[in-house]
Formats: sequence, structure tokens, C-alpha cells
Amino acid sequence: MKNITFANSINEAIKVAMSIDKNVICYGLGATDPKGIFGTTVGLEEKFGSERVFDMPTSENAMTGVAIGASISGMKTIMTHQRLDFFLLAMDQIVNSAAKMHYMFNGELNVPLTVRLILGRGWGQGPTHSQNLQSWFAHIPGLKVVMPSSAEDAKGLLLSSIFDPNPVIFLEHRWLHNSSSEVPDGDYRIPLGKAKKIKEGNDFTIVSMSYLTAEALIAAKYLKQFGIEVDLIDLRSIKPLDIDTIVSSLSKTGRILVLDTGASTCSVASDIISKLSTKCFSYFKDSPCILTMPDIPEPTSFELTKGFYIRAADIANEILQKLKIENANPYKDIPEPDPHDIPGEWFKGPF
Amino acid sequence: MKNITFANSINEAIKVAMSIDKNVICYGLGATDPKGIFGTTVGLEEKFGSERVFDMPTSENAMTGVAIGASISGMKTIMTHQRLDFFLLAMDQIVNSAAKMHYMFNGELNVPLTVRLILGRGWGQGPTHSQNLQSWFAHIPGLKVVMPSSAEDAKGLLLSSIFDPNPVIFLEHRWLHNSSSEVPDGDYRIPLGKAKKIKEGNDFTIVSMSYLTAEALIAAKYLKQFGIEVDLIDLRSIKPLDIDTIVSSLSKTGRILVLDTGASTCSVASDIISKLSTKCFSYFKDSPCILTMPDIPEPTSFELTKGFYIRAADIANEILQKLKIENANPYKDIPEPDPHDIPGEWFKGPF
Amino acid sequence: MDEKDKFKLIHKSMFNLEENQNSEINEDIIKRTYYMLKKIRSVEERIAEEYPYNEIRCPTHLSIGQEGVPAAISTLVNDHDYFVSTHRGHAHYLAKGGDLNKMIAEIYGKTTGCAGGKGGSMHLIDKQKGFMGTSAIVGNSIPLGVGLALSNKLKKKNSISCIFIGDGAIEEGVFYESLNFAVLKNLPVVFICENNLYSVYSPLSVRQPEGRSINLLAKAIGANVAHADGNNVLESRKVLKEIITKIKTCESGPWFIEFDTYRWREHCGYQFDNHLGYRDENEYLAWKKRDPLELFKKNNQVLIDYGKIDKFIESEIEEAFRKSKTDPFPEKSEAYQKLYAE
Amino acid sequence: MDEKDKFKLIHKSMFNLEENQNSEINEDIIKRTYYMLKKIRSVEERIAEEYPYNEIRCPTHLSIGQEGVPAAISTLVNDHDYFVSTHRGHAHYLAKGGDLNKMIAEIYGKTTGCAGGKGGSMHLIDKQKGFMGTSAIVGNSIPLGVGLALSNKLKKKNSISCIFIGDGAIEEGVFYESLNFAVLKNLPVVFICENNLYSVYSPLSVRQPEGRSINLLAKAIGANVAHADGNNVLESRKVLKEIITKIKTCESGPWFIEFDTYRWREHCGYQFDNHLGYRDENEYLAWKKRDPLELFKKNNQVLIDYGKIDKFIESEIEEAFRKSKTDPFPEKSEAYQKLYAE
Ligand SMILES: Cc1ncc(C[n+]2csc(CCOP(=O)(O)OP(=O)(O)O)c2C)c(N)n1
Ligand SMILES: Cc1ncc(C[n+]2csc(CCOP(=O)(O)OP(=O)(O)O)c2C)c(N)n1
Ligand SMILES: [Mg+2]
Ligand SMILES: [Mg+2]
Repeated sequence: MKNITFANSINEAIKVAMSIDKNVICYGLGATDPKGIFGTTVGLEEKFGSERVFDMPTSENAMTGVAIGASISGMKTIMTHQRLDFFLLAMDQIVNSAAKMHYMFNGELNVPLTVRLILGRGWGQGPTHSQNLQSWFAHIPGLKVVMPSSAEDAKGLLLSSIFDPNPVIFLEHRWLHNSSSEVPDGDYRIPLGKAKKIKEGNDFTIVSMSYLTAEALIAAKYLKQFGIEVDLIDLRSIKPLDIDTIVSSLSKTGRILVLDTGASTCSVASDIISKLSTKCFSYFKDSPCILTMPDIPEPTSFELTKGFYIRAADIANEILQKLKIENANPYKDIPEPDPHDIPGEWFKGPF
Repeated sequence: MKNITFANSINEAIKVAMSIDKNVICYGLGATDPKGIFGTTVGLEEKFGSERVFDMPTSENAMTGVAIGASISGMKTIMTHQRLDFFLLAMDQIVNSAAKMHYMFNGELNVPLTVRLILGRGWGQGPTHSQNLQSWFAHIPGLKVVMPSSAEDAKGLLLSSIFDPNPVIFLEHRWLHNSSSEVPDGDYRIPLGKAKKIKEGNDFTIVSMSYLTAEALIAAKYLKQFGIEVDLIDLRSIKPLDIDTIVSSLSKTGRILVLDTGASTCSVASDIISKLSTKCFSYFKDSPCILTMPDIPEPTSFELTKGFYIRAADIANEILQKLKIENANPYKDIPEPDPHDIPGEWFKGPF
Repeated sequence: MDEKDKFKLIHKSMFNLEENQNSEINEDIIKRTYYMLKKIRSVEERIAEEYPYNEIRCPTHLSIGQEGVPAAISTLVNDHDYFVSTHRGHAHYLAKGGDLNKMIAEIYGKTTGCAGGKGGSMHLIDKQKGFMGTSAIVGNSIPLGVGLALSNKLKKKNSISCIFIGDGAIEEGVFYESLNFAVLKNLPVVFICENNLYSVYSPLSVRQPEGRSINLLAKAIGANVAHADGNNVLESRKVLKEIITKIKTCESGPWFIEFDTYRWREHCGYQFDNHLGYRDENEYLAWKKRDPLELFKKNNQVLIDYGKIDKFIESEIEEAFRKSKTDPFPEKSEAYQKLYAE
Repeated sequence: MDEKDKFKLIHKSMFNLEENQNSEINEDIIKRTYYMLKKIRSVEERIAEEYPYNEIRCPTHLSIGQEGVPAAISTLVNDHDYFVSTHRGHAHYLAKGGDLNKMIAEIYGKTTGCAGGKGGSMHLIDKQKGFMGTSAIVGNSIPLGVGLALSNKLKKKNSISCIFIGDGAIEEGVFYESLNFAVLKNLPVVFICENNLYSVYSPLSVRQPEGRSINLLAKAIGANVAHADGNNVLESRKVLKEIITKIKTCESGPWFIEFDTYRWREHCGYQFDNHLGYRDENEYLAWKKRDPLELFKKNNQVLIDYGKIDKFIESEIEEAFRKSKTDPFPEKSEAYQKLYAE
């Protein structure tokens, strides 16, 4: 157990996986460069050799197919892209091949592939460096989708992803890379498909994922002073979705807010609301709500992104309104950090 | 006004568009071949010349970018793919370019592009020739998504799509190609973003799209004998979504079933339920429900697709159950057609 | 040992590379090559005969006219080598030793099919034989073949990966990206392009620049290349053998071979379609004169008794269709199984 | 007319092709080329100076060291010709006559920016000038440039489309697909590849096969090709002029030109980064000796008074930064506007 950052935890998970299984390989643009994909792949080439850890051509589609081909013949491949947005070039391979193969060949083949995609945001990432498309992947039968929210989870979930016999889309929010927590040593795994209860409370359920869990925690703390205790569920896996944990929380609180880092229409949040509305309607004491990014691309300008992201005050505000608590001013009490476009001083442009 | 098939209606819409605007061009794999994309592009090359109507290399990604480039400089491009599944290769261009350009360049550029994607199903199309990914496109800010359900709508919506200044994903269900209806002559347009009320009723709202509207109509007729009158809304546009029409129907019936030709998780259906649950919860007299394809790829075998598709009996059954009418046996009364994998004798394999 | 058993033996030993790698063309190879050539032809023709009865209910792309290359390679690879192929994959599946019964059953959508009925004609698989699947998306299986070669290289296996593609797949960016990577990493892979001049109804002229040589294009990307007459089976075999040997013994890196050939029937389905006018009847007739099967027989007249092999094949096919037709369909509930590997 | 006005005139006439197309290199062209060369350098250096103050808050890729090709082409195109470019697009925007104030304002995220602050450094646009945008996705703007050329051809406009790319973009399948289509349709388009040997920190050796010639690859795809020293501005201009003339007068179809050049600073950002060790300091020094600006001045010593031009540029830049810094930010509500065209 040691206190390390999310990025180091990713790095460690890969190291552990590569140490215990020589069939694990790891590549991606910049995997072996001096920056090592925000530090997450630093030192791997030195340790495991350039046959197993390598840079690649800017050929996202073919390199995904190469990963699939390697994976169906017994390798366990970890491929990383510095932005999810670049991976749009590889949708044919991930959807028509990776996601389908096990089913379509009746179990003859399976694809133990982990695709690490880094979600951008802040510092003027703009419209094509900031997309959060988890709902796309969740919509495709055959894929698993994971979104860790802490250093500890990053390690445990990544190790499970790597050794999962199916293709896993592993989404890392860059704003988490420098956050840290106690992370168990060695081959530490957290099962995919199980959510984590971060906080227990009876008044309101918050379902969250990835970086938004950090914001939700701030909101939860703030809400306490109004006597509101929230049940905070971090999804960990987007697919398979741990609907049972959500349902059981809803059955207790009767009130729910689902957060999502992606655009609103056809989001994971809207899907969860639909599942609850169709399956356990009677549990609702009040109408459910969601907080997602708007159906708008992310603009670049510093000023245009002010107030653009979901943050603690939005979460608190939503819940206060739902509970009709009027003597609160969350936007004043939890002001947007200045500058608002970085998670902390460590996060510098230009990239 | 004349009675023509859906395929002919598409053909006519393109002819009208190309006649009134010389900047309209039309291309796609097979656009000029003897079969003319299920008949929809037959005769166009002869009429408008091979500069404006042409076949193309099997290069879906670049050809989408070419369409975008042509469109930002004043052409209005119609590109067609015989299966939506092939278009997965072009997600970078459609999402990172077409969908973003107007916003990201602050209105300097716009992309009057229509992408016709044909949805397969039946006759063993199997896992990679039958995907219905409307929710993907709906999730992307900046795209419009259209799904006609009749010959008349096909013409009216396609003409509006072609002359819309934005990128439009136009999804044609192949099972509709041979259906026919009265279609107005000439430049007939139906506005995008407005749903169509197909049937008025006070007991239950059905929201439908594309081929499922045909099944919903059968179900509606069947339900009548139990005294159930449904309000049947055909979406026409998936995005922009005409939520107002849905809300006003729900406010009347209090009960709703949303159909979707796509997989369940993060579907358009689930999004509609979420919008209703969060915005007009109090209108629900009962929990809402959806009928979608399962979160499973479509298998190929004749036997495996039996009962796999949503059809009238499923729709009727869902509503009968919701209304707790027990003396009905829709599965017996509306048996699955045999063979179930074709919409009619005209639909023959192998393609 | 009666004739039938003898041929079975041939069939069984067909994929034993060690035995045959270095042998010159001899009677055994002639027999086995003919067997495969004829088998592919006869299987495909039987499918064409059965198709109109509407029991085969999936898109089906026949290799009639294009049997030469698969037959040529069939005696050059073993179960540790990999094949990946396309929508037009029957011939490659059979050439790799894929089980005929399982292929026909798959086309009929039966539970005994190689993909349990889930995949159909466009999704054949025989992992035991190193046949790692076909794809219904043009170009889609190319990088998979490269990934298989990468895996072989990392595991230091002396095996190759063969990627079968058509001339249309050349137009997909993924072909270019995949070949670039294969060359970069010097992978043991052969790209085998069966150039049949058409993609569906589209001739090369509407898809690729005039004067384009596909193999020279591949060469500029960095592959070693060859170009051969795909309807001349023994010439094709010679080229393939040399190249496979080079890859296995000298680690020569990726090769790209363009084989000229021609599809006789419609792109998808069982009928002849020259009347549609997308290609010239004379072009078809000229290619038909160069039937790989007839040419092969003409060039190897005295050596073997083709009739006996033909009979054996007939019995194999008879059995495959008889079984497949009567084999059970999968349970409907199977449709919902095996989404994820456990 | 005082000096300042004179230079302004130069600037204004810069994009008037008719006047200059057929002229040989003369004092006017030397002046205007130098002006652009120096302007790009000075603008980029000023951005580098300002970046650490954290007012520029978006990924920014400088062209310092790579000014040669943009300067060379700046006097050869007019407003009806199209440019598309990449993440490293400042130089191309300026070379096409893009408004400096609007570019700097865009980088500062101001409402006066060419994209109203929505795009930032990686999304420059000046439609009036025929500068049709840059993309932050490698290779993404290539087919757009081809589509622009298609549009020109269909409208029978005697204009060209220029696609600026790096050596990394060559690896994207979309490059290959786009060039194939451009050749197939004989489109009036020039692919201009500024080969600076690196993609981020990755040298060509980890991305493309040893011995690869990018321009010969393009040739095999079917383009007419040329290869020139991108740091030799007048040589580059000569090559570009010949090619642009050929396309405009003989409908010679697509050209691909590879220009050798080198980026001096880090891939993204304002700092020097050779200490990271991904490239050799000596390599950098050798290229720095071949500074396109210094070389240009050395070769054209007597002709012009550079100092005056420099001063004019300084004043332009001063004004652009002064204005951009004080220009208003867009209203927050703007973030939610202009998703769809009406
Ligand atoms: C990505 C994609 N685009 C289009 C198609 C439709 N399609 C199916 S087979 C085929 C022809 C491909 O031609 P070629 O590669 O020459 O193979 P051949 O059929 O001639 O064997 C096409 C275009 C597809 N399956 N996938
Ligand atoms: C599709 C995609 N993959 C990866 C990236 C990350 N990326 C940004 S710039 C760049 C370098 C491209 O190199 P090159 O084309 O040579 O241009 P240069 O930066 O050298 O001018 C990369 C890989 C991206 N933006 N888009
Ligand atoms: Mg072909
Ligand atoms: Mg470069």
C-alpha cells in the first residue's frame, strides 16, 4: 500500500500485468517517448523490451485491428490513445471486429484487448480534443466500458481489464492523472461490473463516474450542512452496469441524480434514468434528474468554458432545488475555481 | 400525387433536388451500377451526367471528407452507403469534421451534406450488416438524424435534408424500400424536427420510427378490438427531436411505449424516457416502457432471428400487459410471418 | 486400402508442412492440389444449385473461377500458420483445411456450423486449423492478419499469417496502414490479393487510377512483391512456395502478391449476371477459357486419375449437404448466448 | 507615400495572382516573400514569448524553422484558391493572407478571433481568403482539401486546393484514400508535405519503414511528385510555381510535394526541448544552420532593405497583440450558440 498518483497507478498496473504475463504487450503513440503518455507508460520499454512496448505509426484504425489480431492469438494487448477523439478513426475495428468476434464466431475467438483512451478537458482542448463518448461504447453489445475515479480504482480496474477476456474500453480522465490515493501493491484487481458506494446517505442518490465523483464529493460535503446525506455511487464500470446497486439505493432514498461527463442526448445518464423509470418506477419519490454536458461541442476560449463544465455547485444546486431548500446559495459558497480550466497548478498547457 | 415505392420516392427526391439546384451531387458505392443502390439512384447518371453522379472507391472515410470539403464550398452532397455498418469507417470525418465545423468555426463554414445509410435486417444479414446506430448520431451535437417510415415521408424528408444547411444522417430501413404510398409530385418537403401523429387515441402513446411504425400500426389495429385507442407518433426526425409532440400526447394518455430499432443501452428510446421522466414526471399514470433490440448483435441463422425482431405482437403484448388486459393472446393472434426474415416476397437474398 | 481411404489420407496429410515444404512438384502434390481445386469448385457449384431453394438464407459470395490461388497455397501451409479472409472466404477456409461439414452447416444456419449459425457464409472460422475468421467488412480483416503475424513474431513461432483480399480492399486506408506497420516491424505476413477486376459491379476504372499496378503500389509502401497468374495453379504455387520459404527461413518480412483472376458468377449470390451489362460478355468468355481447373488438368494430363478424386469429392459434398440439411437449427435461446467470453 | 504605406500596399497586393503569376523572381517578389517569411517567424516568436504568461490557454503548435514553404507559396496563390491545414497551421493561415489580428485574437480566445474564440490555435479560418480551416486531428483535413478541389473542378473554376500536411499524416489511411481519389478524378489539388522528421517526439524510424521515400510513395499512388528543400525558399517557390501553373493551365491533376524542413521548438508549446533526448542536439544545430530566413537573406543580400520590412512587421505584430489582449472575450452565452446553421 502506498500513496501514489492516478498516472503512477496506471503505470504500476501495466508493470504488474506485464510481469506476471509475458503475453501482455503495450503500445500507442508516444508509449515510449520521454513523456510516456502523461507518465503512464514511463519506464515500460526499459523494463520489458521494445518488442513488447512500442510507439506506433499514426494509424489508429489499423493499429486497433493489429491489437485485435494479436489478442485473438493469445496476446493481451493494451493500446493507448492520448485523446479519445483520435480513436474515432478506429470505430470499424472496435465495433465490427472486437465487439462482435466472440459472439459472431460462437465463442471460438475472444479478444482480450484493453483500449486506454484519455479524455481531455480544460486548457482550450476545444471541440475535437474533449469528447466523452462512453455512451457510444456502452451502446455496442460486446464491449465493456470502465471509468475509474481514483488512483486505487485505476490500478484495480486496469488490471482486471487487461486480464478480462473481452475488449474493454478504459477511459481515463486527464484531470484525475495527478490525483492520488492509497493504492495496494502487487496484483490488485477490482471486479468489472460492480459499482462502489463512496458515501452512505438516506436523502438522495447520486450516481457518478470518473472525474465527476471528485466534484460529487465536494457537493456531498457541502450538502451535509443542510442536513442532507447523500448516497454516492461511483459506477466504476459503465458496462456492464451495476444497476442493482443503483436500484437498491433508489429504493432507500427515492431520489436520484445521475451525472455524466458526456453530452446529454442518448447519454449513459439518460440510459440509467430510463432503466429505473421502466423497471422500478414506484421507487421514485420525486422525478429523477441528470446533469450532463450540454448537446454542444466544447468551445476553446477560456471565457467560453467558464461555467461550461459540471461542477460541485451544479450538483449541490440540483439537489437543493429538488429538496426545495431555499436558503442556500451553492454557486456563491462553492465558487468556480479561478482559473477554472485546470484541475490544479500541476496541469499546464500547452497539451 | 402518385402511388410509388419508398425506393422510387428516394430516387425522385434526388432527381428533384438535382434538377432545381445544379450544385447537388450524388455519389456512393454502386450509385451508377445496374442495380443503383436498391433502385434509389437508377437513372441519375444518365440524367445529370457522370460529373455529378458517380461511383466511388471503397474508401468510406476519405469519401466522407471529400463530401464535407465539397459541401463547405457550396456543393450539396448526397452520399450513400448500402449498409450503415460500412460507415463506421468514417466516424472521424462525420464527428470531428462535419458535426463540428459550423460551431467550431463560429458559423464561417457550414456543411450541407446528406449521408444516406441503409439499415439492413433479415436474410441472414448477421452481426455486421444490420446495425441500427441512430443513437450514436443523435449523441453527437451538430448532426441531424432522420428516419422516414413511408414513401411519402422519404421524399419529403430527403428533400429537406438535402437542402438543410447542416449535415444530416438519413437512415433508410431496407424493409421499407418496397412499401408504397401516395407521394406528392415535385419539390415536396417535410420540415425536419417535427414528428407526425399517425393515429389519435387517448389510451396509450406509442412513439415509433422507421420500419417499426408499420408494426405499430398493426398493433394499433389489433388493440382496437380491446377498446384500446393509441396515440401513434412517428418521430420522422430523431434529432432534432420533437419532444413537444411526445409530451403533449403523454399529458393526454399518461402511458407511453417507445420503440427503437437499435440496441437497448443508451438508445434513442431510453433517451426519450429519460427526457420525459426528468421533465414531466407527473404526467405518467404508469411506468413508461420501451421496446428495443436486445443488447446483442444480430445473429445470422434463420432460426436464431425468429422472434428476435420487434414486431406487432410484441408491441400489442407490452401494452396489453401494461393495461392489465388478460384475455388476449397477441402472439397467437398476430403470428410471426413465415418466413420471418423477409418483409415480403419481393425481398430476396442474397444481398 | 481402398481408394476412398487413400484420398482421405491425402486429405488428412494435406496440412502437414514439414513433410512437403521442400518437395518439388510431384504426383502427391498434383493430386492434393487438384483435389482442393476441384473440391472448391464443386462445393461452390453445389451451393449455387441449392441457393434457389431458399434454405440458404444469408449473403453468399462464391469463388467459382477463383479457385487457383487457394488450391495453390493449400499444400504450403500448416495448422500453425494463420489465414484471415473476406466475404468471399469459402475457398480459403477449405484450402486451410477447414471442415467442409461445418462450413456448409454454417451456411445453412445450423448449430453444427463452424460459428453455430451466428455468422453464416461471411463469418467462417476454424481456429484449430489456423483459419482465424472472415469479415463482411471490406478490408476489416487485414490488420487482424498483421496482428496475428505480430503475435507469431513475439512468440518466436516459425509460422506465417496470410491475408486474403480483393482488389477493392486495396482502396481502404486500413490496407495501407496495415502494410506500413507490417513492413515497419518486418512481420512474417503475406498479403494475397486476388485481383478479379471488380468490386461488386464496379470495374477498377471507377475506383483506382488508370495504369495503377496494385503490386507496385504495395512495393512503394515497402513490401516485397510478386505478381502472378492466379489461374495458373502451379505457377501460383511456385511463387507462393518461394515466398513462404523466404519468410520462414530468411525472415524476409512482409510480401504482397497480386494474383490475376476472375469471378464467373454474380458478386453475391449464385446466378450469372453478365446480362446486366456491367462487364463485357467477351471478357468473361476469355477468362472462362482460362479456367484454372481446366488449365490444371490440361497441364497435368497423364499423371493422375481425376475421376477417382472427383468421386471422392462428390461423396464428401453429398455428405456435407445431407448432414447440414438435416442437422438441427440452434435453439432460439442461443441467440442470446456468448456475447462475452467468461 | 511613406514606407509604412508602401509595405501595406505590398501586403495588400500579395494575393493578387494575375499580376504575379508569370513574373520571374524580381525585387517585388523578393520583398513580399521576405515579408511573409519574417512575419511568420516574428509572429511565432512573439507567441512563444507570450505563452508563459498563461493568457494563451490552448494547445499551440509553432512553425518556427518551417517558415520556408508557406512563405514560398504566399505569392503564388489568390483568394480563389483554397488552403486547408493542420494543428500547425499559423504559417499557412498567414501565407494565405489570413488576418493576423483575427488569428492572434483567436489564440487568446477573444470574440474578435477568426472563430470567435471557439476554435483556438488549432482551428483557424478565413473563408474570404480561401483559407478553409485547420484540423486538430491528424490527416482529417486532407479529404476536405480534395473535396474543395472536386468542387472547383465541377464549377469549372481555375483554382487550386492546397493541402498542408506533416510526415505523420502520411501514416493515416485517409491520406492514401484521398490521394487515390484525387488521382482517379484528376483533381486540381496539391498535397504539400512538410517533412520535419518527427511526429510529436517520434522520429520517422518508429513510424515508417526504413528507406521510405514519402514522395515516391505518393507517386506509386498515382500523383505527380516533386521533392525540394523546404528551407530554401526560392527553390521551393520555383517548384511550387511550376506545379501550380501546370495544374492551372494543363489540368495536370494532383501533385504531391515533399519539402524537407525542421521544427525548432517543442511539438506543442513554446519551449526548446532537445534536452528531453528524443532527438539529437547536433541534428537540431545542423538544421538551425539552414535557417530558411537566414539563408534567404544571405542569398538576396543586396536587393532590399530588410530593416524597414522588419519594422513594419513589428508594428503589425505589436498591434495584433495589443488589440487581442484588450479585445473582449465572447459572452459566456456564445458557447451555446451556432451549433446548427440556419
Ligand atoms: C467497408 C465496406 N464497404 C463496402 C462493402 C460492400 N461490399 C461487399 S463486398 C464488396 C466488394 C469488394 O471487392 P473486392 O475487395 O475486390 O472483393 P471481391 O468481391 O471482388 O472478391 C463491397 C464493396 C463492405 N462490405 N464493406
Ligand atoms: C488522429 C490523431 N492521432 C494523433 C494525434 C496527436 N497528434 C497531434 S499532432 C501529431 C503529430 C503529427 O505529426 P506530423 O503530421 O508530422 O505534423 P507535425 O506536428 O510534425 O507538423 C500527433 C500525432 C492527433 N491529433 N490526431
Ligand atoms: Mg474484386
Ligand atoms: Mg512532422
